[in-house]
Amino acid sequence: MQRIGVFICHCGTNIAGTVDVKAVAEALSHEAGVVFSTDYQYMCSESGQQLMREAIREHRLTGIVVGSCSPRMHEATFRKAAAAEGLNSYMVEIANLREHVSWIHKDMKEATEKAIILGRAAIAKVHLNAPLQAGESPVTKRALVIGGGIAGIQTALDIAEAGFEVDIVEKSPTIGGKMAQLDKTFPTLDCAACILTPKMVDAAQHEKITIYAYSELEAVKGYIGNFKAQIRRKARFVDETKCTGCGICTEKCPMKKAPNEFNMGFDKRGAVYIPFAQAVPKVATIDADYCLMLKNGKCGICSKVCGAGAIDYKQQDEIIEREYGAIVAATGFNPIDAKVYGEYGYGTCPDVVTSLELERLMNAAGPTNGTLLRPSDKEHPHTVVFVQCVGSRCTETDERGKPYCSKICCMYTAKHAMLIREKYPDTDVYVFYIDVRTPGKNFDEFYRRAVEQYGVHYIKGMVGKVTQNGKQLRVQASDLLAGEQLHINADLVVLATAIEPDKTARSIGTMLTASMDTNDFFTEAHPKLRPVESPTAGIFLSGVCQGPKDIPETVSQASACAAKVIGVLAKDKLTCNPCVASSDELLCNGCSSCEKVCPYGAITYTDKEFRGPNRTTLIRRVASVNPAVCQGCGACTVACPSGAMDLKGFTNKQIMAEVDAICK
Amino acid sequence: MQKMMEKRALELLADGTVSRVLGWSAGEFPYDMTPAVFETAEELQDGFVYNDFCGANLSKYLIKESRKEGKILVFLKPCDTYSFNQLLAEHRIIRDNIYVIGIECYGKADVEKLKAMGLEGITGIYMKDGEYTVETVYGSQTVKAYEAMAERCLACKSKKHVVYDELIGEDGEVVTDCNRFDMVEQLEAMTPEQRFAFWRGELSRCIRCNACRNVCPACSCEQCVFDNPNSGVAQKAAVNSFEENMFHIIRAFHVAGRCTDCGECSRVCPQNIPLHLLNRKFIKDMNAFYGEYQAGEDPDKKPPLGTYTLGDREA
Amino acid sequence: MSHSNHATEQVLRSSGVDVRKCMRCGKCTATCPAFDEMEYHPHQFVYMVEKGEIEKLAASPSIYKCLSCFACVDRCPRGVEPAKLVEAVRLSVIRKQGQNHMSPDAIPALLDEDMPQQLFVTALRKYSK
Amino acid sequence: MKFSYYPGCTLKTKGKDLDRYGRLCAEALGFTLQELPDWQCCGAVYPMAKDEIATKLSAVRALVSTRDAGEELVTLCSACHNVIKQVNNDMKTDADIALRVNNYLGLETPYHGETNVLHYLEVLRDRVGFDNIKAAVKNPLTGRKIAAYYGCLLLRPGKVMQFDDPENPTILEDFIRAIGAQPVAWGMRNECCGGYVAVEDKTQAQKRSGIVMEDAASNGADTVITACPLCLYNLQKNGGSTLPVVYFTELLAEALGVK
Amino acid sequence: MQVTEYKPKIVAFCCNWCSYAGADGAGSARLSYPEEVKIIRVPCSCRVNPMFILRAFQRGADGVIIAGCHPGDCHYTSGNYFTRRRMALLFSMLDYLGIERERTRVEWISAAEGAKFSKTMTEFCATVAALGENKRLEDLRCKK
Repeated sequence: MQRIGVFICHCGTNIAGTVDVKAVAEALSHEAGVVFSTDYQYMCSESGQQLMREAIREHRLTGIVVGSCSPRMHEATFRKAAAAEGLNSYMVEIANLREHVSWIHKDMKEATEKAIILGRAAIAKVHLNAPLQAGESPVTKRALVIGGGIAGIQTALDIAEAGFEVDIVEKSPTIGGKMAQLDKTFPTLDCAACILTPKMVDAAQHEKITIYAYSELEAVKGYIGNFKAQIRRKARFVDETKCTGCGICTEKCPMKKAPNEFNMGFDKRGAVYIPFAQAVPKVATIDADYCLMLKNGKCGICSKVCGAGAIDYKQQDEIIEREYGAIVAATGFNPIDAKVYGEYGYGTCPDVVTSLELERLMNAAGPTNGTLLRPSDKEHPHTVVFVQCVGSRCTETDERGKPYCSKICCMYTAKHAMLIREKYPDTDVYVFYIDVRTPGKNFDEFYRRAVEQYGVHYIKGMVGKVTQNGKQLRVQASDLLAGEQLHINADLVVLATAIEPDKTARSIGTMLTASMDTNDFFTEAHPKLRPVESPTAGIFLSGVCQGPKDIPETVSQASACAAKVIGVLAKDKLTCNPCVASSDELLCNGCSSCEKVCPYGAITYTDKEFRGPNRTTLIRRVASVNPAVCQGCGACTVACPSGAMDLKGFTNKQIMAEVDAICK
Repeated sequence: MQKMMEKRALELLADGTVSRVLGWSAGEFPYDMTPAVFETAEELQDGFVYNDFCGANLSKYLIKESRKEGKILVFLKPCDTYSFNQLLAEHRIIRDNIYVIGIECYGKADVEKLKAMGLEGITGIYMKDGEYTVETVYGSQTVKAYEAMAERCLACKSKKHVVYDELIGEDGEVVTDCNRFDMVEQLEAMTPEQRFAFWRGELSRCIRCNACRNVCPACSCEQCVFDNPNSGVAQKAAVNSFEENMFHIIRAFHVAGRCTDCGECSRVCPQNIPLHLLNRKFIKDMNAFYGEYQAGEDPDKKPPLGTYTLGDREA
Repeated sequence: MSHSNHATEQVLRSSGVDVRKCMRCGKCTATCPAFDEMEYHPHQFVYMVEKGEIEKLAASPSIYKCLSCFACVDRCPRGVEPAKLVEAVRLSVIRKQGQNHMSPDAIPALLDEDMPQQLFVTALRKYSK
Repeated sequence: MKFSYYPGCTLKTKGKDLDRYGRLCAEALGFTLQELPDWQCCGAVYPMAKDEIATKLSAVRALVSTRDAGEELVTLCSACHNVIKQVNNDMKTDADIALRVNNYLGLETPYHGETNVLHYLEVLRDRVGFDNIKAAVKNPLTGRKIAAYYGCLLLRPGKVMQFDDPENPTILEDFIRAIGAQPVAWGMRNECCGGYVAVEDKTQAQKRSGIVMEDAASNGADTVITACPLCLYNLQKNGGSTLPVVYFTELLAEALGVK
Repeated sequence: MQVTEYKPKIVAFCCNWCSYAGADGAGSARLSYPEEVKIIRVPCSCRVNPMFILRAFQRGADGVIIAGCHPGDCHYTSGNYFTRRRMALLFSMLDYLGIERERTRVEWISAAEGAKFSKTMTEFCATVAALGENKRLEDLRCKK
């Protein structure tokens, strides 16, 4: 039997003005288990807390009920006071007599009655309270960043600057991501390479950062503070430690038929290659799909010309294992495949390109050395048509497109249109738009400049069909404001294709037990208040893997994400919320119902031996909850048919006791 | 059929594929077919029976049986395979220790219906071409299948085996127009007062014998919440209407999304309470609200209560 | 807006189209092969049905110009299906007595010897009841 | 291989070639087209309205009798194919339409879209296989440049027809290659020729078919092929071009040496 | 003549993060609602077990309302989505058993929606009061 103390706060007249506090304290003093009951002017004050502490000592109280303001205000205060007297914090319950009683009711009699009932409910609960201990777990002071685009680089740099070790895992041979492929960046039009490559070098040179390029995440185990990751270092067939990046092998390689993915396939590269001049790490990679030596054992030229002796045709994939305290997903995006939009002629008409392809066609380091030439005949286009929202903003059931706005297309299309008009004033540029969406600092001004200063023709309407018409493209479109159907003979059509999360995101999300939405974007712990954290503790989100973003937004989110990671790594030990779920192994069926509804992946199963009848042992699969990962929502407790799963601090019996007390 | 099954079982026992056979044997009455485990060829030859009274779903017994030493052979009708799959998805049975023979089924007979037709001294039954031949001590007699078939079989949802190692007889198809929700719809069409009266009329007969729970393949908890004194809701016998309602609502809720609609609950109810109508209500609602879902059909598909979509209907 | 509520409801019901899904991109009109012949274009059908302006649409020759080619239906990113609205408005007209757009008597004059008979069938199906 | 076959009205009269060559080639390629008994005109245009029941019945009757024969239903005329396939989809997915149609027909076993509807071209692609056709060709049409005209009805609505990528189809091009000819790349192959208004508004039909024919010609085609009697008539009559328009079955017959 | 007005007993399960805070907000803004409503704090609406609801009716409640964060705003990201499914099914089942559908309700009330909290509770009370005493799920032993 608990020895319960009841403390009714007047809150000045806030409570006492409507509730007869003395009557409440008196009524509750007769409840079973209550050994002390009193009222006081301000329980939260220093002297109020003192009163409580004395009562705990004097009456050897094992449980406390405070009738006061909302627990959201002062629960922590009273818990601390109880703890100071050696009573477990979780033996304190609050009856909310202010927000839920005195402030909303006027009739003293009724308010007093309600206050007594709420007091009884709190007493009923305290009877079933058990002391709870917040657990602690150690923290490995190292972070893993998955993805080496601008998001991953920025997050890694910020974490490293705070003094913690960071590993970047990047699946391509170089870090840099999509930004490395861009020509200029909006709204300032500075060159992407000029601002990105110094950061890539910083990352490479930082003593706290290790870059595992051409590597992929293989498996992850563990929980916040204590992750164990396996990383597959794919065979480059080039010894990274020996290669100097001189590039002689790439020049001498006789097999020059591999499509150059960095240039969106507009030109070819060798079977041994360095993606681009500023690649980090700047080492060669052999593409096993094309290398003659690897395919049929004949060639070996690169090995002969390599002065450093870095070529190693026998290299194998290597799996390394590392421990981390926090993991950052920065897996980025890709444009969707525009081939599904056959009506725009992509894939059948060579002069229909995507915006990312156009970036390469305009980039000084691209296949045309920065001169805008159309792919079909390398001629300069005189009429260029941009189509916005290709695959964005589609209805949920659309099989070809995405339901969301890709967010960056309006701005980069304005940029493209502007750059073309600036470099080639003899070009007519049309942009077909549904809406022009330019929220962002200096964004709308930028778009207006494209229209007003550069004379880009913005037309409200959509393109319906693009067909090849001799050397030109016939573009059939609507001009909704003029009520016309337009037929434009264009030389180049550029599709602003929707962006989607990288294909690897889904499997990485599964490994991390980080939840994802139906579009494969990572879900944030709270859409407003915790936007850079995954609901799974210790997993953080950086960049477009969480949702479409432009570069400035990506960089700010990357830094915010770093701050959250530093917050974890800076601690030596993590305190866990003790109000977590726990499973009674004797009752658990191991049916996995709870696991399915857990947003945190906190539940795992093990086969355990149990004593059966007649001295037999039975092996049963039972659930166990990792208290460091569980956040205490309780979804599992209802999913569990056997009642094995319960939530500490809000147990089935506690809640039913409150129900009973209220309905009495 | 019985001959083929017995022959195959003997072969599998003999070649050591399995060490035990889970099948049926005659109970107190020849029409009262009871699940039984046979460990030797002799036991099998003596006791094994299969006929159209063998309605019992054997899958639940595998929770215990598949954890024992050696492999066990089990005969599963199409509807039983759904329960089997569901138990598999819930990790309740160990697949490696089980050899499943799927057996064809065209509907089991309800002995009560036969008795009501005046048949006495029933000793056996088999179906051929849409007719049951009922053997009695007074000779055999044929009855139109649909006149004597169990209600649940008349509304059979599937003649397809969703899991098996081998088949005896033919595999069928999912029955798309089984009309199994007709009665639920009729109830839904009533006024709340009529519905309340209907269910009071039914549930007030409940004697809390727990037969429904004990036979149900989804009710396989180590300890039922209603038996657990620490659960706060333990009740051994329903003392009043509330407790009757409580037990059956919570039972239906606990099996919602897991119940394969095998109909065993109603089959075994000594008070003939149509308990399957509670489960079917949940199944029908889940289909209507969240898309078609058949428990046990595809172990990889997420159950309706284990997932959600952003656009779900409001409660 | 309210004067033709009943007509609007009938068109919405008969077409099964949710006009509120339209985001006004105009792709239907951009892709429509009958644009030049139409007074009201596919996107206007969607917008005007939403506004309840069925009478205007019903009185327009546009309802006989749709080629039922389903290009607007397939290419609409929002799944709106404007062609179904055109058909529903046309039906609302020709289902009224004496409102047939084409009668069987008129057909012989339009015939030529190569014309496949499915063409008359469709013409009668589409333009009369 | 045996299929139930729905020829449709036009294939019995003006579109005899489509049918005749289709049957000859089927025989040559080893599959049988069993004409449905007592089929009725499908109506030739799919009634889009949800409250149109009567106009869907004849398609359902054909579907039901195919189901009862335990076969798949093959069509050859694009218009019939479109109507029957779309009505079948209604019966499968629109419970209200299915209920009302079933009530009206009073079938012993209600129909819910169980029948699989195939176009002749799908049989060629998915059952016979273009590689096998290639092997069976006796007179390859080498050197011929052929424009495949899909029109609307085979492809759209793509979700229902499930015939090919509605925006970038390849089935007819693959067919052309199989018979030894060279397919022409052209943009108007899946744009409407205006066939449905050829009675009511000749000018519009002329304009649309003119655009289609001109595109085929300017891309170097020597022949246009189609699976649709409506398109064939309209392109020939109203297209204002001397370019021949023929049924794909005719070319197939030629290539197989059964013409 | 003084007529004793019938007052229903209402149990409101409120999630800690949104609706309980919304109730606090109603208090801070002095937006009154009937005192028949008694709130039980749960971490998330998904903590509410159907057993708790039946228990409340057994012990004499006339109405039970569950309030949680708006869909998409759950503190635990997905809890309220599970609540929505579970309660949609449970309420439909209660209705199927002939128990008045209006005695149970789920509402999404954010921490900022004090006014909505007060309005919802007032309405719910009125609805339940109009139904009268809960007879169909009562347990006479629990009645005084």
